[in-house]
Parts: sequence; C-alpha cells; structure tokens
Amino acid sequence: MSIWSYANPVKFLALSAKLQPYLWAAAAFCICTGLIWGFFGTPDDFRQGSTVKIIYLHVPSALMAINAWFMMLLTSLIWLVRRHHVSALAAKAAAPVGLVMTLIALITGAIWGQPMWGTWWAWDPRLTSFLILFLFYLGYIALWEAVEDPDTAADLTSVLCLVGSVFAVMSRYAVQFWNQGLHQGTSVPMATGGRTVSDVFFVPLMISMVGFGLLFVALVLYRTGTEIRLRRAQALRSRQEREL
Amino acid sequence: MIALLLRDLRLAFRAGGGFGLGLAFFLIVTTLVPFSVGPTSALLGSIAPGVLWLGALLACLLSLDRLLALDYEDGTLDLLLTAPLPLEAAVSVKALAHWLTTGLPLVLAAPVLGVLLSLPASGYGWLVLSLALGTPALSVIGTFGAALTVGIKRGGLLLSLLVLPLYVPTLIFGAEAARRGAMGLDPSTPLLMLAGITLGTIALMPFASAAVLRMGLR
Amino acid sequence: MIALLLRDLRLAFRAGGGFGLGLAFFLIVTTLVPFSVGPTSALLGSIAPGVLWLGALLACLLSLDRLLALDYEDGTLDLLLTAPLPLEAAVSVKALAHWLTTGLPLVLAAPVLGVLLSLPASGYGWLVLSLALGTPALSVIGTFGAALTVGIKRGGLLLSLLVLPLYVPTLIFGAEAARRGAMGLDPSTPLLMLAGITLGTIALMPFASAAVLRMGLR
Amino acid sequence: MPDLGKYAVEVVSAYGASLILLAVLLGMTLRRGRKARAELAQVEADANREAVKKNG
Amino acid sequence: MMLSAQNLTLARGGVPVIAGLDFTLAAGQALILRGPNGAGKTTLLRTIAGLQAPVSGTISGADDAIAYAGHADGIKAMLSVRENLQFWAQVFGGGAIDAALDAYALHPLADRLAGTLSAGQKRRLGLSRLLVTGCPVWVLDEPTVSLDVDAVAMFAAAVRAHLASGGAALIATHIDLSIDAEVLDIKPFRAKPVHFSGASDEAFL
Amino acid sequence: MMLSAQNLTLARGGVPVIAGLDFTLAAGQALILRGPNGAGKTTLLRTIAGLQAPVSGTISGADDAIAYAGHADGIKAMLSVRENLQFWAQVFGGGAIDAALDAYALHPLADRLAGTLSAGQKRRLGLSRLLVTGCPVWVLDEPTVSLDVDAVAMFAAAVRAHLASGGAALIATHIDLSIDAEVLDIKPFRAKPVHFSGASDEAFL
Ligand code: HEM
Ligand SMILES: Nc1ncnc2c1ncn2[C@@H]1O[C@H](COP(=O)(O)OP(=O)(O)OP(=O)(O)O)[C@@H](O)[C@H]1O
Ligand SMILES: Nc1ncnc2c1ncn2[C@@H]1O[C@H](COP(=O)(O)OP(=O)(O)OP(=O)(O)O)[C@@H](O)[C@H]1O
Ligand SMILES: [Mg+2]
Ligand SMILES: [Mg+2]
Repeated sequence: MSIWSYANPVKFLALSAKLQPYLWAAAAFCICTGLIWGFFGTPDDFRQGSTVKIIYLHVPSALMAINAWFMMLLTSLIWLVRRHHVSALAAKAAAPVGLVMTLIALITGAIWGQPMWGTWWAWDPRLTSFLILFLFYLGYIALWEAVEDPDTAADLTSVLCLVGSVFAVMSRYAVQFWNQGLHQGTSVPMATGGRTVSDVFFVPLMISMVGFGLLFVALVLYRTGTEIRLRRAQALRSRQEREL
Repeated sequence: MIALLLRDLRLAFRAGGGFGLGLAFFLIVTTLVPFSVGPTSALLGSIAPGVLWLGALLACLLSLDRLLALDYEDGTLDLLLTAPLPLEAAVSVKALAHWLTTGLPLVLAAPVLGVLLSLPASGYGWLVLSLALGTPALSVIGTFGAALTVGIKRGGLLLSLLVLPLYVPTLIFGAEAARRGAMGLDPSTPLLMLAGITLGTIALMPFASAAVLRMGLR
Repeated sequence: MIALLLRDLRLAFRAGGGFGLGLAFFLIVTTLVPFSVGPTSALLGSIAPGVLWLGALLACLLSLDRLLALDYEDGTLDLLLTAPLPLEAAVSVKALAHWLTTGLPLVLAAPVLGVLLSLPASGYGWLVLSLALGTPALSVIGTFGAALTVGIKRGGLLLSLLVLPLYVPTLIFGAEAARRGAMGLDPSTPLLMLAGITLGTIALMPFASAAVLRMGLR
Repeated sequence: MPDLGKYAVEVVSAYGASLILLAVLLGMTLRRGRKARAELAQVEADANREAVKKNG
Repeated sequence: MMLSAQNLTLARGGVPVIAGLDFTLAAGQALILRGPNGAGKTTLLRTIAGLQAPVSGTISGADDAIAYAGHADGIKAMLSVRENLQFWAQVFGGGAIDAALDAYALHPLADRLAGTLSAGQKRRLGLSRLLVTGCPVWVLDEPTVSLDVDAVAMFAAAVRAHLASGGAALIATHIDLSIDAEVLDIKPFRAKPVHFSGASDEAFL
Repeated sequence: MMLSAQNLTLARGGVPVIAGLDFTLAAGQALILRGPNGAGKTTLLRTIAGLQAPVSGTISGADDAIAYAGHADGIKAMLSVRENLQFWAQVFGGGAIDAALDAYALHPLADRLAGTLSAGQKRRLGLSRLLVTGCPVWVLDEPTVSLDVDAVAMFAAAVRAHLASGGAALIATHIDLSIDAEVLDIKPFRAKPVHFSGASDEAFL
C-alpha cells in the first residue's frame, strides 16, 4: 500500500485518530520533563545567570518555527503536483502553529535580550530573518482567510509559500549583508551554532526539543482533522441546499 | 444605527473583511524602516515616535478605501441614502466602526512596535496616549475623504492624496507629543491641541461627509 | 501585445487613470517625514536615502491594486484569458506599463525630493541609479501580488501585506546602495545584488504571476 | 521554587508568556475542533434525514 | 395619490435627456416605464428615488415612502442571505423577514453566504429586500434581469400583493411582466437640444 | 463539428453542480442553454471558455476558437466606444471595426466615452466585440440582459449572420431570442450526491 493512500481523508482521519493519543501523551511528557527539569533542575550559567533557563523554550520554538515552514513548503508542493486535499489542508493547519512558535521564539528572545544585550531588540541577522518569517506567516494565513473558494485558496497559498520561501532565503542573505556592512556588532552568542551549551543544559534541552516536535505533530494532525471536517460539512451543506 | 454598526463590525471580522490587515501593514512598515535607514539603534530611537505615527497614519489611510467604496460598489450606499436614516448618523457610525477595527488595534500594538525601533522607555505611555487621542480624528477625516472619492473606480491612491494634507495637523501634534514624551519633555501642549482637533473633527466632519456623499452619488 | 501596452498607457493618462498619483503620494510622504521626525537637517540627511527608498516603495505598492483589479472587475481579464495571447506575456506587459507610469516618474522625481530632505550632494547619482535598477523589480514582484489577490474585493491592504515581505531584499540592497553612495562609500556590491534581483525577478516572476492568475480566475 | 537571582522577572515572564501562548493555541485548536465535529454531525444527520425522507 | 411628477426635466452627465414629463401614480396602481436603451429610464427612476435632483419640475409624495432597487442589489457577499435581509429590515425599522424569504422561495438558501449565489438567486434576494422595507412605493429598474420563469412569476405575485395592499409600483423593464398595469412610454419626452441663446446660465445644456 | 463535450462533471465552489453532460455543436448550429436559476449555466459556459477546469470529462475543439461574453462586458469607462472595440480587434488580430459598429447601430455613439453609456448601450458594445474577434464559436451568458426589442433583434440578426458564415453559438438565456436553434435543458444533468465512502481523495464532495 502506498503512502499516498493516506491522502484519502477517511484513511487519514482513521490513522490520525489512532496515533493521536500516543502523540499527545508523549508530547506532554517530554515538554513537562524538559521544562521542569530545565527550570528546577539545572544550575545557573556563570555568565548569564538564571536567564539561561529561557533556552528550553527559546531554542525548541525557534526550531519548530522553521520546521513548520519547511513542512508547509513540502505539503504545498504535494498539493500542487498531486492535488491531494489533505496535503493542502495540512499546510493550512500548520500555519497558525508555526506563527505561534515564531512568536514564542521572538518573545523569549526579546525577554532574554534585555538582560544579556541590554536591549529588547537588535537588528541582528538571525532576529531579523525571524521577523520576516513572522510576516510571511501572517500573509499566508491572511491569504487563506481571504479567498473564498477552498481549492483556489489552496492553489494560491501554495504558490505564495513557494515564492515566499525563495524570497525568505534571499532576505536572509540580504540581511546578513546589510548588517555586517554596517559593522554594527552585537555579538550574538547563538551565532556560532553547534554544541555551545554544556551537557548539564543539553539533556533537558534535547528533551524539550523532542517535546515541541511531538506537540507540533499532534497539533497539526488534530487541526488537519478539523479542517477536513469543516470542509466536508461545508460541501454537504451546499449539497443539501442544492437538492432542495 | 446599531444595526449598521454591528453589520460593519461583523463584516470586518468575517473572512476577507480586513480586520487585522491595518495592523499587519503597520507592523510591516515599521519593520521596513530599519531596512531602509539602517539598524543603528540610536538613530532609530530618535526617529521612532515619528515613524510610528507615520506608520499608524498610513495604515489608517490604506484601510479607508474599504470604508465606503465597498458599499458603493454593491449598491448599498444608494439604498442607504433612500432609507429613513439620517446620513450624518450613518457616516458617523461608519467612522466609528472604522476606528474600532483599525485605529484601536493600532493604538494597542504601538508599544510592541516601539520595541523594534528602540523607542526610549519614557516614550511608551505618551505614544499610546497621543495615538489614542489622535486616531479617532484620522478615522473621521478619512471618512470625509472616502465620501469625496466614492464614485471613483479604485480611487484608493487619489483618496490618499486628498486625505494626507488634511492629516498634517493631526500628525504634527501627535508626533510632537510622542516625541516630547520620548525625550522626557512636557507633551501637554501638543496633546491638548490634538484633543481639540479630534473633538472638532468629530463634531463637524460628519456633516461635511454626508453633504459630499449626497453630491457624489448624484 | 503592443495594443495592450498602449491601452494601459492611454488609460493611465486619461482622467482618473492614476498617472501621477504615485508621484504625488511619494511627494507627500516625503514632505510628511520632516513633520513627523522633526526638522533637524543632520538627522534628515542621514535618513534621507532610506526615506526616499521607502517612499518610492510605498508609492509603488499603493498603485498596485489598480494593476489587475480594474481589469478583473470589468471582465477584461476573463476575456484576455480566453484571447489568443500567452498570459505570461500579457502579465509582463502589464508590469512594464506599471513601471513606465509609476516607477519611472519616481526615479526622475527622487533627486528633487532629495533636496527637501537635505540629501548629501554625493548621493544624488547613486540614489537615482539604485532606484532605476530597483523599481522594475518592485513592479514585477508587485504584479505577482496583484495576481494573487485579484479575485478579492478591495484586496488592497492584503496585497500590501503579501508584497511587502517580498520587497525586503530589494529594499535592503537599494537603500544600502543609496546610503553608501550618500556617505561616500563604494556602493557597487549592493548595486550588483540589486541588478541581480531585478534580472532574476523579471525572468521568473511572470511565470508565477500567470500561473496564479489562471488559478485565481477559476 | 529555585532561586532565580536578579533575573527572576525575565525568566518567569518568558515562561509565563510562552505557556500562555501555547495554551491559547491549544484552546483555540480544541474549540475549533469541537465546533467542526458538532457541525459535521449536525449536517450529516440532516443529510441522512433527507435521504430517508426521499427514499423511504 | 401616492406620487406625482409635474413637468420634469432631467439631465444625465450634464445633458438633458427627458423634458416635460408628467405622471401620477395612485395607490394600488403600477406603472410600467418603457423606452428604448438610452431613453432615460434609469435617470428618471434615480431622480424619483431622490438620488439626483431634477433640472426642473417637481416631484411630490416621495419622501421616505420609496423603496428603490437599481441595477446593483446592495448584497454583502460575506453575509448570509438571512443576515443581509435582516440588516435591511432593521434599517427600515421593519420586523420579520420570513414573509420575504417565503415570497421568493429563499428559505433553502437562507444560511448560504450571499456571495455564493448564482446571478438569478442574487436577484431574488435583492427583490425580497423590497418586502422588508415596508415602503408603499416601489421604484424598480429592470427587476427581472437574470430571473428564470418561475422567479419572474414570484416577482409578479409579489407586486400584485403589494398593489392589493394599497402600495404602488413604478417599474422600468424591457420584457413582459404579466402584471396588470398602465404603460408609460418615455420616448416622446426625449429632451430637444436647447440652442445657445445666450439668455441664461443654462445655455450649456 | 466545432465543439463537443463528453461526460462533463462540473463543480462550483467545490461542490459538483452538473454531471454526465454531453453535447455537440456543429458549424452553423446554435444551441440554447436553458435551466432554472442556479442550475449551472454560467459554470458550464465558463468551463467551455476555458476559465475553469471540469472535474471530469473532456471538451474538444475549444482552443482559441472561442469568444466568450459573460455577465461583465470588459468595457473600459475611460476609453471611447471606438477605442474599446479597436483594442479587442487588435488583441484578436482582427482588423476593421466598422462592420461591428454597424451591426449594433453604434456609429452615433462611436466617440462617446464608454462610461457614459446606458446599461443597454453598454451591452450592445459588449456584444459588438464578438464580431471583431473573428472566433468561430461564440459562448454567451445571458447576452440580452437590458437590451430593448430593437437591440434584441440586432443581436438575433448578428447571430444568424454568424451561423450562416459557418460559425456556431452556445447561448444561455431565460428569454426567447427568435433564433432557429436547438435547446439544451441542463436541469436533468444536476449532479447527485456522492457518499462519504472513503473511496477516493474526492471524499469531501
Ligand atoms: C527576539 C530575539 C531572538 C530571536 C528571534 C532568536 C532566534 C533564534 C533562532 C532562530 C535560533 C536558532 C534555532 C536553531 O536553529 O537551532 C536561536 C537559537 C539560540 N538563541 Fe536566539 N533569538 C533571539 C534572542 C536571543 C537572545 C537574546 C539570546 C541570548 C542571549 C539567544 C540565545 C540563543 C541560543 C543560546 C540559541 C541556541 C544556539 C545553538 O545552540 O545553536 N537568542 N535563536
Ligand atoms: N454617466 C453618464 N454620463 C453621461 N451620460 C450618461 C451617463 N449615463 C447615461 N448617460 C446617457 O444618458 C441617457 C439616459 O441614460 P439612462 O441610463 O437613463 O437610459 P435607460 O433608459 O436606463 O437605458 P437602458 O434601457 O439602456 O438602461 C443615455 O443617452 C445615456 O447615454
Ligand atoms: N462562488 C460560488 N461559490 C459557491 N457556489 C456557487 C458560487 N457561484 C455559484 N454557486 C452555486 O453554483 C450553482 C450554479 O451556479 P451558476 O452561476 O452556474 O448558475 P446559473 O445556471 O448560471 O444560474 P443563473 O440563471 O441564476 O445565472 C448554484 O447553485 C449557485 O448557488
Ligand atoms: Mg437603465
Ligand atoms: Mg448565470
């Protein structure tokens, strides 16, 4: 049986109903463990003090914000090529989740920035590209809302997602160029990447990251189911009216 | 009257109704400013009150063309004119609905955007206060502009042109109040002027708008 | 093809066609900036290239909603779609007409407005060059946005919301080039990037616009 | 409660804001989901009633 | 007598189109306006509805008594059929909308968004608005455009009921409505060109 | 045979409206579409014109041979009648527009701005566009809306001439056009509900 058979709404609903309890439980477990361990069970950083605890929210949400966009890109492509409705609806369902993740990353980052850099916000390349990502999410959701015909909306938002991704990459380079060009150096501790955090922080961080990932999957499955039901209800209703 | 207000609000909240778009536009313009003038936070902080006021004004301006033009296009305005309803009241209600769906969210969002532009800490309260006092005037004046251009296809840009000069006094006093607040000076004089402008326009503009609308639909 | 271009230009020049409105908007926004940020000429001079770029971008943006929506409303777009004319070409021609009636006048007017904002003398040439290189990209990207929102009633604000993030790279490189020029630094890298963006978008975006248009009119 | 030192406000508000946002997202998701289920059940019941009326 | 007009001269776009038109409309009476394209029917109806002023002449009995329906229907695409009607009922101070929904067989469509109706269904909604206004005089510009035969019959029935209950109607149309009504052909009232006599400011016309 | 459709299923707003429709249209033939409001006439014509894709079924012979005229006329208010026609003539690679102006008696209006025409005059301009396209198949959605009797006769004459010269026409209308044509009633082709069987990706429908 090919994986595409799950593009059928009924099969999809059945499978996702089976998976969801485990997903929700696992997500809740990981997030609680990660955050509680992180919040109560890790020492303060010698330089950053207790603010280092923010990392357990900041990094997972930032990661999921980007991954949500990748997932939308993928499902948009699938919709454009194979026209499976579930795929388009999954993209629709993921967007608000991505938006909230972006917002969490931005807010925790901003709160962290105040004690560390002495400012809520700096026009650092990574921060700036996140802001742009936030804008893309907003536009994408607004377009879904604005187009009345559901298939047309799926088409248009998919193309927006593709074109938007290209421009997001371009913006990323533009922003890097722009800020280096000004030699405006807020040195960002996160810019180095890789394992800059020591093991004490690393394990709970990993757990929290896995938790956010599971939460994302569970949310998207649930929300896709909702979208499918709404779509079906709408179709049935127009049906009935036309029968009369 | 209430029916009209409720309908306008309901339409704004429905899909495609445009609620939140003004806000999003405000957000985007504000984020574009650093891209164009550069990221230096001292520079940004010094222009922040002005930029935020200008952004709010533009967001308001751009949502004006939905204010009456949609009703004109589908014939609602003709029908409202022949309905037993004073046009002055109808116009005021439309301005109120516009402020509730556009101006008010801008006022609430302004402090958040102040962070992006490194607005000095002392400026937030005054910024919000000046916007809260000034945006109603923007909606009322904007309604007048919308009434002026109502018969014109896609008159959006023309509308902006007509309204912008009328916005100048509001902008000057509003931005001045916010700027003085941010610099720690006393902003009460411009705030008073601003309040005066708002009260005056709320009292008088609806009559002008209604008159213009009657002429325009001829 | 030529017929379409000529018709668009003719319509733009007719009364109510919108030629010059973009320019006037540019003018007004630029003149409002000193009102909102205060008249200090050092401050103004340092933000002048950015403000001019931002103003040009906004003027461009605001004229976008006339680009396809008028043709949609009166049914011309449906008829064009059924005409023996490749849609990609039609879309490119429309973008060209938009640039000729909006972008080009902005490029020509920018130096004059530079004077109002005390732009440093060395900046004029680079400002004009960067605008001349960058505004075609704005028109082409804008056409894509207009095609995305074409079926939506008064989608003007939504259009802005969708297009503004797409304008970010163009704005960054354009404003950076103008700013470096004004400060006497070497603006050739951002100018090259800008040219690259313009060429790339001109080559590729018409296909996206045409595809989106076909989907949207369904 | 661990001692958060001088950054207590920051850390707690970061956790608070994030958890609130997550809760809001979760709440909206669940509400919309319930509404969708109810609506679909309603519509399908109607559809069945119609079908019965017509056929039987 | 519900509505009367004396010696009307009307202009459109600055050019007179109708001159010297009189008519009266009594309670219970319908008057069908006929005339070729461009004769000035729309101009006349808009004037009567108070949307433009006549160049000269008087109209009496019109204030607030008129429900006008023009080429556009004043329907909001994003409101449902019911919400649309309810809004107009509230604006005109009327109450129930069920009778109006019944008269045009709109009950099955009542919860559809008005934007998803077909051309004829939209028109039916537009016409049902007349029933919730409670206005005695209906002024209608080509009301049956895009209606199928059944819907035209519904419309005729609605007009007949309105007349029977003491209302009046002024209807411009090109087709036959099978309503018992007088016909007013406005072709003979076409305005003659005025020559540039230099006597008054009206010489442009 | 100029145009044929096999087993068409069409959807509007994601819901099927027509299923299992076949028809053929030969040179010199006109086909009148009939059906109550909301039956799917507009949907069918837009599909044939290529503005939307059928859910299933095939249409053959349509590419670039079709001149479509829908509810909107594609008229620019700020261009004169002549300029409007000329533009469409150029787009379709055609030449002279005089014949088209003649056919709908538009010569006296030729230099008026199209925005100042009355509803029926605009429609005449919209219909005259068909004559400059040179396309063999006309697909028309309620073409006679707001036309007076004379203009309807002009339209009928134009259609007859088009058929005589080997063209074909597919016309949706609610009124009688006095054109010699077959009638296709689309009411019997109303789509039946598909059940939520889970058999395919189309299970919403
Ligand atoms: C609003 C402001 C901020 C935003 C939008 C932001 C965004 C991001 C993003 C996108 C990542 C990358 C996640 C990944 O790819 O793994 C990240 C990681 C990180 N951020 Fe932030 N950040 C912000 C502020 C801060 C601040 C103020 C700090 C601390 C002083 C900080 C510390 C970190 C750390 C330590 C990482 C993990 C880096 C790594 O291990 O790769 N961030 N942030
Ligand atoms: N906006 C306008 N500006 C100038 N002249 C106009 C305008 N609209 C209509 N006219 C002209 O005024 C005259 C009367 O137009 P009107 O619309 O009243 O005609 P009508 O009888 O309603 O025709 P139809 O049956 O075609 O709807 C026509 O000659 C028309 O060309
Ligand atoms: N935008 C839309 N979204 C959803 N459903 C629609 C939309 N437009 C029309 N419909 C529905 O699709 C069906 C077919 O509509 P269509 O416009 O093709 O009918 P029609 O035969 O042209 O009717 P009319 O004679 O009233 O013009 C109708 O039931 C209508 O309610
Ligand atoms: Mg008329
Ligand atoms: Mg139709």
